[in-house]
Amino acid sequence: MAGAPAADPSKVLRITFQAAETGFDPVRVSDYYSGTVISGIFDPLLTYDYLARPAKVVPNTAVGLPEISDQGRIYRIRVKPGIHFADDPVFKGAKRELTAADYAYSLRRFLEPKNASPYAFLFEGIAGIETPDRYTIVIRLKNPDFNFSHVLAFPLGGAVAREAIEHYGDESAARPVGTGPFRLKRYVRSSKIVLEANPGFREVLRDGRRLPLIGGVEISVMEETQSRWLAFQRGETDMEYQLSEVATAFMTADGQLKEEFAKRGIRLERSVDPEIIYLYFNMQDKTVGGLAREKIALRRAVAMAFKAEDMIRIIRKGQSIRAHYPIPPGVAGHDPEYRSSIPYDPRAANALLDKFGYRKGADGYRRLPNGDLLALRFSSTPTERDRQYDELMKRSLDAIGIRLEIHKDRFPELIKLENQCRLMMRIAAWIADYPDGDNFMQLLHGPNSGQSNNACYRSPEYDKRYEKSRLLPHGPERDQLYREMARIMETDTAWLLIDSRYRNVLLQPRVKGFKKHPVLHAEWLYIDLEVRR
Amino acid sequence: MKYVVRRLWQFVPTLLGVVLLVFFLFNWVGGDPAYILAGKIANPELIENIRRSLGVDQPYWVQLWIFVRQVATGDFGVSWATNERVSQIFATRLGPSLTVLLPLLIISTLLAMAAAMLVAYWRGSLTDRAIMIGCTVGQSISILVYILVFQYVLAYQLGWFPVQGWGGTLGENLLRYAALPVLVGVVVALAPDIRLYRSFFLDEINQDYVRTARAKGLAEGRVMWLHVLRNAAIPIATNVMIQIPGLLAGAFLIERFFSIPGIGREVILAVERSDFPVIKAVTIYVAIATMIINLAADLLYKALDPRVELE
Amino acid sequence: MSLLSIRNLGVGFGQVEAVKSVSFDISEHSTVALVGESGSGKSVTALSILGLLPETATRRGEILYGGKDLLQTPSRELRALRGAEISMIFQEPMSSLNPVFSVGFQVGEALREHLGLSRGEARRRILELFREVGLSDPEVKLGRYPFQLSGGEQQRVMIAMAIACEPKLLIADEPTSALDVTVQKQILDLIADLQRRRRMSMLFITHDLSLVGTIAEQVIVMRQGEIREQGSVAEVFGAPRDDYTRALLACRPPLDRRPARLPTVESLVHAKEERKRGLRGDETVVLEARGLAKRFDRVQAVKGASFKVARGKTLGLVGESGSGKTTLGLLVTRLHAASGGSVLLHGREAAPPKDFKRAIQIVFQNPYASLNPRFSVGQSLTEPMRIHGIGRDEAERRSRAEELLAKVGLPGSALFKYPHEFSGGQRQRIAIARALALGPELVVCDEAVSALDVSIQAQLLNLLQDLQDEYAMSYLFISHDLAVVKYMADEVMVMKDGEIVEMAGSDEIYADPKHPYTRTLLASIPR
Amino acid sequence: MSLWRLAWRRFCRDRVGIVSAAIVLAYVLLAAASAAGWVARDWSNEVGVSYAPPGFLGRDTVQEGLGEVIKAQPRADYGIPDPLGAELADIHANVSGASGRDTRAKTLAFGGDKWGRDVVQKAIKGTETSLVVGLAAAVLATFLGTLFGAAAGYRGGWVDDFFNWLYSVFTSIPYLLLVLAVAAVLDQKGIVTVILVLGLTGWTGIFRLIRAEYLKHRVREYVLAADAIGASNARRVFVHILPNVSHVVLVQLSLHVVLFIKSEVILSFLGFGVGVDTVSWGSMLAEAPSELILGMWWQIAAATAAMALAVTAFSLFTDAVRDALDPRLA
Repeated sequence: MAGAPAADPSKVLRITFQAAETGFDPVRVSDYYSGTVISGIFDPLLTYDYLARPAKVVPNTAVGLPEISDQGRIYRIRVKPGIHFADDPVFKGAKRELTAADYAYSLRRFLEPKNASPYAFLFEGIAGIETPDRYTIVIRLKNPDFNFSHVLAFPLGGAVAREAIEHYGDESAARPVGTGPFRLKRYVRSSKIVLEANPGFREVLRDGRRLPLIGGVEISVMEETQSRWLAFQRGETDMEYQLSEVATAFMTADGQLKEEFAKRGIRLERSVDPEIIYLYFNMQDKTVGGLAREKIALRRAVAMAFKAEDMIRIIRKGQSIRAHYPIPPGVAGHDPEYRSSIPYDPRAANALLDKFGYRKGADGYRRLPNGDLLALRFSSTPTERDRQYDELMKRSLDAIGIRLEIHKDRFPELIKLENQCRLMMRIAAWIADYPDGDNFMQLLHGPNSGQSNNACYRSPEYDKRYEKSRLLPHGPERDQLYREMARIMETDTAWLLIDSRYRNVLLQPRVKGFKKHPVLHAEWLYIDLEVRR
Repeated sequence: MKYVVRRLWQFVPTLLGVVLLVFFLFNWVGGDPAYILAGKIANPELIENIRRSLGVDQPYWVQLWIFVRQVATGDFGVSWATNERVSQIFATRLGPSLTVLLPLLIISTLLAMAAAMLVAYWRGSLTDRAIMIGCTVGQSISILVYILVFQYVLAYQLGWFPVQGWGGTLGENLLRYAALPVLVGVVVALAPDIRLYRSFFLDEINQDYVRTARAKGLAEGRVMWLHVLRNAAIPIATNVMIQIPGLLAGAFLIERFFSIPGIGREVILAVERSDFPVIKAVTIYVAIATMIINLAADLLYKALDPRVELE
Repeated sequence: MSLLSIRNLGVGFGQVEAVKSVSFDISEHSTVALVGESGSGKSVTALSILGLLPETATRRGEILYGGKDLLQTPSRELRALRGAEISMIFQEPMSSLNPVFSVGFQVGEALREHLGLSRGEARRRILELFREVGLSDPEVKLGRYPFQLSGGEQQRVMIAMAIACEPKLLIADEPTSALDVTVQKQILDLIADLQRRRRMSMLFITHDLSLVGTIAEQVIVMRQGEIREQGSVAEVFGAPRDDYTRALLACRPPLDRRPARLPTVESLVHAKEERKRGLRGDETVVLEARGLAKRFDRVQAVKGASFKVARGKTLGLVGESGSGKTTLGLLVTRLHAASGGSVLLHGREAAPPKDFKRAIQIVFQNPYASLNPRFSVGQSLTEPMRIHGIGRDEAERRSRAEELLAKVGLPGSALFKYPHEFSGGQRQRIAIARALALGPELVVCDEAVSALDVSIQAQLLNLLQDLQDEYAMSYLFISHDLAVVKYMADEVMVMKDGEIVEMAGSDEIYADPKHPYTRTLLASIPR
Repeated sequence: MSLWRLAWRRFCRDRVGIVSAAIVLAYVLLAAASAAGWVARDWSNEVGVSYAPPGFLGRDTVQEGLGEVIKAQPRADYGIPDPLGAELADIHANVSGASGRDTRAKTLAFGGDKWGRDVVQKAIKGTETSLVVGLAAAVLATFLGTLFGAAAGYRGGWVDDFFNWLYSVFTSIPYLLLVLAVAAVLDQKGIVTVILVLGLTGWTGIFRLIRAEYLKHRVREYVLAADAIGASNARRVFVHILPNVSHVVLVQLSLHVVLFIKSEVILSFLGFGVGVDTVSWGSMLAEAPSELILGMWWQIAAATAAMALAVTAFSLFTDAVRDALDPRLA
């Protein structure tokens, strides 16, 4: 029967996080896990269609897609009337309706300095927000941007209630009040997050049934892979996607689920994450930076010697694909035909270094052309995963006779140095905030040096094309610019693109209707569970 | 009572030292948290903004003064990473930590005492030597290996315990989820404890009063379980007490593998995130706990040993 | 009729035979004294009666009690005897009582174990016992812990425990050796009294022959695990047949006379020659103390001591443990800084520390602790010379060290040995040699012979006397043993609670003690 | 005969002690040989396939190498010239084809790690590292503990107060936090850092014991006697007392070697271990968790076995040394 709430309290989805969340105030988080929970509790104006691929923006709490005017400078959206926030003591027993003003408040919060929101950059294009009536919101942008709908579909862009934020203050992180399908029931920081279906959730139908179908989600934070894998196998969890380290335990070489698991009804959903992992060189560094030809040769040689294949085969255990293009699959602008012009070829790399005067000294390691000592410094964090990067780096550089120094520091320290353009090399990752190529191509934009441009790369050729691409909607014209930009980056060798990881989602037989979405964090709204016996 | 007051006064210089050391280590030479809080794209204004709101842009002496004031008032503000009140973090973490630690300590102490008394009684015998060498071998294997193997074999393969987890009620936690962690902890603690306690018992067994008790015609059981045990219990109790603070923060491996929301795991998390308010608070709290437990150990010592005069 | 018969008892520990075929009887209602020096096997004999030896000990022979051989008796039956029919008192009451239980509990334990008394009955009985052994305030003492009682009270508790179940035989293993002289006498009287009143038999073990006469009827003298002589006290003391017994009797410095040399076991030269003691009054003063005082936290250990030491003479210092005499010795040698008063060397106060150190040396009580165990004897003897620049080179110092060893009666080969390879007496000789190395004018002897067996003690006292005669050194001779002090000293100071209560010539003070405390002390000496 | 020789004699009578001493010696020799490059010099050579399982039968090999080199040719240059184009064309003309292939064994006698390195070679190299870490850190901690303890116990007064204060500060902070903090301070990673972290935080236990010993010994008669003959304070502290507490120092040193070898494992697990150019038992065990669940037990087995034997032998050796040096037996 349509209309009747379908959420069954006995259907509780049990999942794990491999790292602790940081909290549930949308403007204050930047980690994937907190974002996942937030997207279950709060409602953005727009969202993505669950099943459409590539990802397609659809209205969420909005009545329809935004009306875009003034050549992409003005977005006008109407909020559906009759949507209410989940009951909370802060509303003093009254029903609290969601209005355009809530969205205006919520979006402005990202830009308030005191909130120091990590995602402020997404909203920096906003020139002003107006609410001409209770249900209409008008957003004016500083520059034309045809991709702004993606920002409005950003999962952290959900509406918060001003009363709740002001009332809970610092505690907002632990007391989220939203209009989404779930609400927080029990919360033990960095250990256990229990959500239950929001009984007052607006009517969203799928196949004639009212969503959500499950009665709740129980999330356990489990840092150790062994624990997560054993727990899943013992049926203690329903869904597990953070098992790439042990993927060979349940997958055959060609990416199929092993027979023994398939027989038990366990299913495997496999997709490539919209991310790129890359080795960058600091283009302002004295040793590896700069656009002088012998510096390009040095970087090129390192890139040619980098054992990307071992990275995929051994460190990733086969759970990633080689990245050739700065925009990963599943993101608008990705070119599956594009091939990197930098091959793995240590012998050629050696020859290249010889040609440019990087001669080997008595110790078997190369010197700079001027005879000075040459040592490359690779920065990483003190984790077991990064230790594997270190080892790979060492093996790669040993093959071309370049001395390696490992610089270890905690992540925040690395980021700090990186933003001051003081690291030499690091393996970095970028996952799509929204499925558009711009989100990736901006990583090499010169003015972003010291922020997201961690290579501190400044190429007039690149920047010229990037600025041009900003004014274009997704299409062949922009794609052509992107391809040229990718080539410019390659010939300068600011980055070596390494890989994009597979996401292998293991599902217990009782989980129904799951389909991995490239952008949406939490698919909980749409899935169903068989009632446990 | 006067003694307790005087000892409490002595906490002050120690605490001051702890404050200085912690401040030196974490504020001066530690990391800058603004960068991690700033997220994926950090522009300089945002960083400055965060630094200002955290107070890390202040001169060191101002920061130190703020820290001292925090210690004095017990209000460490909010976590930089999550904005949660720090005091609440500690409060919610203590329960699970203790739920594992107390049974662990009680069981391992009782077992180790019984075993140590037996081997001490049969000192020099083959049993004694075999158990001692067994303990030495058991002690030589890293706790990491114990956890990995126990979880794999007992929980996964045999299914005797849940692989991991933590529930909402004390009973559930104690009986269901804490069982395997406690078992691992007991196994790890047992070997060194037996060795240590055996030496305590041996010290007592050779005392004159044992001979007196035997000369009185008391049965061996009574001599050992009453006269010897009561004396050996003094160093044992002290040893158990002083282990507590270390375990509070040191059980992180167990907590991580078995998903227990304890203090140790929180500490590691805070260090990884450079979440200084949490690190500082946990350090200060545990330091205070250590001092209080040491004081309690001395009072216990006094209760157990009438000879001790507390001055 | 004999209560206990020991027949050919032999006890061994590994290779060592501690007791070699010992036989004797203890008849009913009588006291047998078992006398011997340390290592004679007397305590081992006593412990084997109750089966209290460690399991590693091997036992031969028979111990017959009530028709049973105790060595063959199963431990369960033996346990029923322990404390009930045969009980025991030990030397160190402090360590022999369990420190963490109240004394009432510990005495009650025996009562409950053997007599099955209830709590209340036991309590009443304990109170009786406490009164019987002369403990004041028995109700209060009942709840006290051993450390809260004095040594004498502790030993009274031990006695109460031992007699609680009305044993037929009481074994007293050196019950008074660890106590101060004044207390010693009281305990001895108590034991003797109890034995008579309760008509127990008693095996009284001691190293001190002087105690035997007052308490025992029979005496057995042991040496090196063998019985040298046994018989009635009158027989053995009156006409000792065995050389060793004779020596033992002679080695104690007698209180009534002062032979020039003490006889020793090895050289039984009964010198009739007497030694003169006392000061003429015109001797040079080597050292003078003026109002010396020492305070430790709250305790005033020494309260203003003033005295002079004359050249070539001995100043005796007696007092019980805790009287402050050792502290005074340390103040004189400046090993402790005085909190008041001064020490003058040759009338000068500010003697350079180095000269002071050279002039005043000290010999300590415990020969096991006063030599650095990691130093060879040669190192110990040459070190002071090296520090003070005596001798041109190592060879000269070594030859001087050899001379010193010869002076104290040790062979030159001793230079290369370590302290643990010597007996207590030999170590004390080495300590004396070390003190002599700097050619001191005054040697402080702090209980220098107290830890030694009487026969060794005599040798050491003779040695000290010979050295004084040869080098005209002065001694400050500190001891709790009045007989020894009387023998050695020209002048005697008596110390009590940090104060010098009396000071006089040695003959004078023994003949006519002025201070009541001195009188008590003298009265406690067993004769 | 000195006490040392007596202790040596007693030690020789202890059969467990002799056997464990022999094992410890063997480990030390192994570590020395490894440091000298006589064994396990090629530990980092990739001789087998990734995670080569243990097996003695057959020396099957596979060719592994560059599958991708030639395939990765770009489709077009999109109009962007390569500044190195000329040189690379030249190189490609001369260096033709693949960069070569390596021959790798499918199985290794005791198994291989993820890069195909022999785990036994790694365990041997790890022995060197772990022993160096354990010994050097223990020497540092013992040195600090002894120095502080001697100063505090002998000198008393404000020196004692100061070191007691330092002691209570260090022991009030949970060991784990202290280690992490010091590890964070010394941000240079490597063996020296690990040694410093462990040594600078591990002196407290030794300090307490040595201080107590000095308190006890400074009033002993032999020390007073040394004072009486005019020995200076320094002479009394180091020449007279130190040899007499050296048994405590030695036993503590030995105990701390074991403690630090085990601590290194935990440090490695937390990412504060030795650098990538070397290997320790801790770094091997830190790789273990993900391997074990995949059924690849050989690395954890090799590291655990090497470590368990060494630590057991060291502990039993310590016990034997303690018994042999026991002053009560002298």
